[in-house]
Amino acid sequence: MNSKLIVDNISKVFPARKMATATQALKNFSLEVGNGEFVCIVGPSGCGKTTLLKIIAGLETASQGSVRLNGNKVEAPGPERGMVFQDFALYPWRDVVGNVEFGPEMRYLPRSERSEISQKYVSLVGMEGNEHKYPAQLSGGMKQRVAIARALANKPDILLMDEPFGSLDAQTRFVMQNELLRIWNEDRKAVIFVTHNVEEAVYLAERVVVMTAGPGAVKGIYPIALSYPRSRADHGFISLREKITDSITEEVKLI
Amino acid sequence: MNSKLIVDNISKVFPARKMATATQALKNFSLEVGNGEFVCIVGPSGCGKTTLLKIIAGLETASQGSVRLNGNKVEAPGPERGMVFQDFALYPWRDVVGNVEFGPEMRYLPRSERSEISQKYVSLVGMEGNEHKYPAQLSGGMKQRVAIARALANKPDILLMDEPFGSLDAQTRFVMQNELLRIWNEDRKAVIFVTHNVEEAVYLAERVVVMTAGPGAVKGIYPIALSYPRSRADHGFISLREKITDSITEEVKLI
Amino acid sequence: SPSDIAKVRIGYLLGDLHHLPLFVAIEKGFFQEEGIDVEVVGPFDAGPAEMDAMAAGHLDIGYVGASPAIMSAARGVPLAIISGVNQEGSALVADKGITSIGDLRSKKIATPAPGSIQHIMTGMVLSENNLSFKDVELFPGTIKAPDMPLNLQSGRISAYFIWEPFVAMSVVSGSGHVLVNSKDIWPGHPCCVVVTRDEFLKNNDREVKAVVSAHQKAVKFIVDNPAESKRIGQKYTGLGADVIDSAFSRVKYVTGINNNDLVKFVNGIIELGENGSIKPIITRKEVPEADDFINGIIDLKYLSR
Amino acid sequence: MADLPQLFPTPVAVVVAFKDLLIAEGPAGLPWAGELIGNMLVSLWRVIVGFCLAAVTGVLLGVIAGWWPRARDLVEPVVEIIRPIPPLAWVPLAMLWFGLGFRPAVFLIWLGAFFPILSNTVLGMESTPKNLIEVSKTLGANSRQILFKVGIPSALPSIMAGLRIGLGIGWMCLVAAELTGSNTGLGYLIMYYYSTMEAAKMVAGMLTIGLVGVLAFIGLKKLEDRLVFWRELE
Amino acid sequence: MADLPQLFPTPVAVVVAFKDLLIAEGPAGLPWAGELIGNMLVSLWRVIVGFCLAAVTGVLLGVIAGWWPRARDLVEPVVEIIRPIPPLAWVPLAMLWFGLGFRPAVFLIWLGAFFPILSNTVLGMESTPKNLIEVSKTLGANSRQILFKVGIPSALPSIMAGLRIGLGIGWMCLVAAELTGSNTGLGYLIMYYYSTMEAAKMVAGMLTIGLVGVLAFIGLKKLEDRLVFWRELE
Ligand SMILES: Nc1ncnc2c1ncn2[C@@H]1O[C@H](COP(=O)(O)OP(=O)(O)OP(=O)(O)O)[C@@H](O)[C@H]1O
Ligand SMILES: Nc1ncnc2c1ncn2[C@@H]1O[C@H](COP(=O)(O)OP(=O)(O)OP(=O)(O)O)[C@@H](O)[C@H]1O
Ligand SMILES: [Mg+2]
Ligand SMILES: [Mg+2]
Repeated sequence: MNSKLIVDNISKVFPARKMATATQALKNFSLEVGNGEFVCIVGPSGCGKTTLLKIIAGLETASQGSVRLNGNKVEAPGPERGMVFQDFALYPWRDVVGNVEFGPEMRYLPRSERSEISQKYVSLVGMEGNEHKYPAQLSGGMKQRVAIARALANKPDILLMDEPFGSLDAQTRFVMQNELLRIWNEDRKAVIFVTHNVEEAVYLAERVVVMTAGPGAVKGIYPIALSYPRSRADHGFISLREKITDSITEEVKLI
Repeated sequence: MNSKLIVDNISKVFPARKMATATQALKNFSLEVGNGEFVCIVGPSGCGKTTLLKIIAGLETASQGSVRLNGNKVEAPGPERGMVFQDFALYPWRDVVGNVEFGPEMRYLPRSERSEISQKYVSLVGMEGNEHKYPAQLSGGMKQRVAIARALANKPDILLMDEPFGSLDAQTRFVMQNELLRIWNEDRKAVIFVTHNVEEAVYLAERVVVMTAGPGAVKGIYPIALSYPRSRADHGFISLREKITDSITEEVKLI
Repeated sequence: SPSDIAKVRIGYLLGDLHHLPLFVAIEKGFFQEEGIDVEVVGPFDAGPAEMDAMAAGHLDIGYVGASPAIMSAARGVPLAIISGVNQEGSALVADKGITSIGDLRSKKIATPAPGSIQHIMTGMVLSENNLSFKDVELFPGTIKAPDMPLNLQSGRISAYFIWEPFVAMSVVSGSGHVLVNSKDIWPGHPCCVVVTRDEFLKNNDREVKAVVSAHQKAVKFIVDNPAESKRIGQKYTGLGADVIDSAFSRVKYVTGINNNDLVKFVNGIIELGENGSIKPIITRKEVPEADDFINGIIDLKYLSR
Repeated sequence: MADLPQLFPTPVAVVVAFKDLLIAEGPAGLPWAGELIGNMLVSLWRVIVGFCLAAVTGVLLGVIAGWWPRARDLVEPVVEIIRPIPPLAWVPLAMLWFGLGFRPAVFLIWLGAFFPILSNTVLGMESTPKNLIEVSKTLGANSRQILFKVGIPSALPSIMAGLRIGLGIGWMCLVAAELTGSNTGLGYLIMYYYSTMEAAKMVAGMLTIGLVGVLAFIGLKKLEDRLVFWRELE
Repeated sequence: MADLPQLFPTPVAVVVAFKDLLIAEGPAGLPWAGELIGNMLVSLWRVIVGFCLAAVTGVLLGVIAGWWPRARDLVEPVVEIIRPIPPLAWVPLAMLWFGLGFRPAVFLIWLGAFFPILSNTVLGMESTPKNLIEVSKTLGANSRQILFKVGIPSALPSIMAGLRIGLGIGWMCLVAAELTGSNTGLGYLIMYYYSTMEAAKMVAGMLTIGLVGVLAFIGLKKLEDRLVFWRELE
């Protein structure tokens, strides 16, 4: 496999603080992601998914092990690894357009080009008419969509998405899933996508990684050998969904 | 019907600010919730669900119309209406136990009683072992579970829950759903539960309210005449789920 | 018996060598000899602050310039001047390049507060030489005394009119010279005085009498024992022997007060205001008749001849 | 207190003093304005210059020290030693360095305004939400951009509060500032009438400082409301 | 002494001055401590009392004004008028109200420290996240509880920064504070050696103010780190 990203045997321990004991978030986690591959990660709440994405993004350092991108050790964040944060992290002093344009602005794109980009992604996430609202004026799902638009507008090589559709209603979620697949299909950028929705994982990913509870490690990797566009009613689809669900259920039961 | 809560024809307009135009979040929304009834509300992102819950909680005032609880006009928040917020709203300076004990502390319960309560609800949401972590040390799903435990620990008459299981993995979500039903069954408190997951709505609710997009109004109300515990594979279950999903799909398509 | 004698609260001005009699009286135990218990409630950084403290009743006896005492009285504060402290003892100090009053035209001159004796004498010496306040750039009160020698040395001002020891400081260091001594402008001009509140005077006859006697002893001691007095001055002001030596030659410690000099002083202030040389400080409305006013506040009956 | 005229003037006396000071001829060089107005303008100009210098230097150093912990560890001890030294104690040094009149006055006002602006800027910069910094890194912002596009906007409410405090302290230093060989200004006016024991005029001068201070404060507050409008949406 | 005493003494001279002041007899009534130590202790006590009063009153009023907009609208104009009035201009009034020595000194230190503490407390209270207030209401907290259990904890970082600024300004007011008929204290010591033009001793006094100030600052900072530990988890 032509590996874009190699996560090599990483562990992460958050040290004890005050009365809280130390927490091992990840333990010997390894994963290779191919060029333009779409990988979904599922696992119980608190198993280390966000920590993993942050380490790949270069925002946290692993206590052990390393992350390699195109053969180079990842040591700092960079725009080639775009991230959609679980808590959105919108700039409260920028309106919707201002948030979406943040990345292009950092690259000093001219104003006209920037507004072209932001217009495109604002409408892609269905936020037309809300261009000039500030984060405090948005609903939960709207914030999430702005965060997605912001990450996409920056055209990263690898997209790290942390439950990006978690606050969306089912219909909007479907629309967004298809938009994401369309974009991925066009640009063939690698995507690492954390979700709690196994159906979503099976619908989107080429491979689904199931993580263990407690210190997160790879419990199993499920290649999804279904052609796009997929049908959720397909027999193969359903059986994969069940298998993966069972695998997670085991983990949650262990807790 | 023995109405506990009457939401009578409320509208809500957020005034224009800076470059953002005024937004009508709710338009002539009416709903009656019976004593001990479990109502789920579904609707497209940004349709006014959070706004509705906040008005019922007494945290926002309707531009028009009124909310009555046990016949009295709701004008301020109170502990008889507990709310789980979409953004968790944990106290960053209190650890898990401190957050969960907040309500009992406000009622000046003795320390021993408080810690009994918090122990109970912390383990109910599967957070044992994390009692002394601070919000900044928790994963997204953990924060959400603390927020749920905090609301439950206060034993409100009406529970207003804003996508309370949105950040949980499917398995934990199932566990929490059943726990919620158990608690509801025991205490028969009214629950108004906002969710994007139609299956969840049909699994939990006695009635599912579908809201229109744009200014939120009642599009349709679906009584779920299935006995508890329900089976998701049940034919009636699936057909209701499909019907409601179609109803929302229509709304999202309208946007 | 001494036990029913009240504690007397005395104030003076920080760094003012003119108040040497107070230091001598303390050092030599003259107050105890007179059977009173003295509490020095502190030096003040300026006369007005000391007069404020007295007006507010926090101070019984003050060593202070005649000018703030008179102004305070003119503003209606009931007080009495019960003794003199010194006469003369100020000088106009200039940098080496200034050799005559005429050279001061358009130059920067610092003086103490407006209405101070040094301020008034600056006006006098200027007009004797056909100059006026308008012909120089005056800094009345906004350069504090200790800053004057330094500003002269660094050339920021060309002259200043001040009391001791700040004359001696420039003289001793050689950075300035005495252009004119105050005694040559106004021989025997009034300077510092001892004041008390009317109320204290009325109710504490014995204490006032004791303070004045101790003060008088101290002045006599200074006149009789200049060498030891200088040492006491050194101890209480922290100044060097050379500075004190130089300063001593210009200060005249006396207890007497010449009413006419104070009348002349008050009239001087009033007239400067009336003829527009300075902003009016004391007006005819406050002091219709300087004679009556001065005679009304001077009470030297405790001084023994 | 009628018998303490030199200390505590009656309101009527203060009003009369106001009137007198408005009519009286202004300081030399400003023949077109009354004494109160003229001196007020002189002081205003000094405070504006001193405050602006303090705003620039305080925010600048505050941004640096609040952003890079190592810079803070360098700056903090020095600042904390100098900060408590009284403005009056600086007077001689101010004159030594800057001469008489305008420049040492500006220096002392700067000195007073600088530290609160610095402290609050550091507070604001240190409070930049971590998740905003993180997301900016993943969006390709370089450190300079994160500083200017994230750190500073998010510190703005705190910086503005610092500016308001600093402006107040700047005015507060006016008397000390105008003891450095100035013969104009409100601080000078106050000290002048203090030394001539004209309490009513002195109080009129104090109140003028207060009034101008409050106007300046309102101006800053207006600016603040514009700059950090997004806070009240929350 | 052929030359005027140096305004800017050499470091050696300052060290010698330090030594001299440490050995020299202390102020009357404090026979057990050297002049520097004795006066420092006197000033320290004044600053502590003045600062504590300012902390209590500033935080109290700040909490009130930062929490209830109507209270703020009442307090703000008064405060903003009084705030810029120079401490030196307060000296006569301080004397009138509080006499001489300890009490007016404490008043002036209070006056200096009060305003920054107030401002930062208001800033902190106004910044309490709305969602935390909302959730507390639904959990049955009454207004008092919301104030104490939500508003104040969330304002703590800002309050602590205000206390640090206030402490600095309190020290800054020491000279003005000790001009009111005080014959002890570091401010007095500075003015004393100022009047005798002993620059080295004056600078030694200034540095002592700075050093004690920095120690007090460190103490406050330690306290702050304990109180707002949760911020650095973020
Ligand atoms: N900054 C931190 N300090 C201490 N512990 C932390 C910190 N961040 C995360 N943890 C701990 O690490 C573990 C993994 O957290 P993480 O956020 O990666 O989980 P997750 O898989 O993203 O969960 P979720 O699905 O709920 O978001 C948790 O036990 C959490 O408490
Ligand atoms: N404080 C506010 N100021 C202005 N507009 C607001 C405010 N809060 C909400 N809105 C607007 O009101 C509408 C409804 O918002 P609300 O949060 O109720 O939606 P929601 O149904 O909860 O959506 P979601 O499922 O995405 O959370 C949206 O258009 C939003 O932009
Ligand atoms: Mg997570
Ligand atoms: Mg919502």
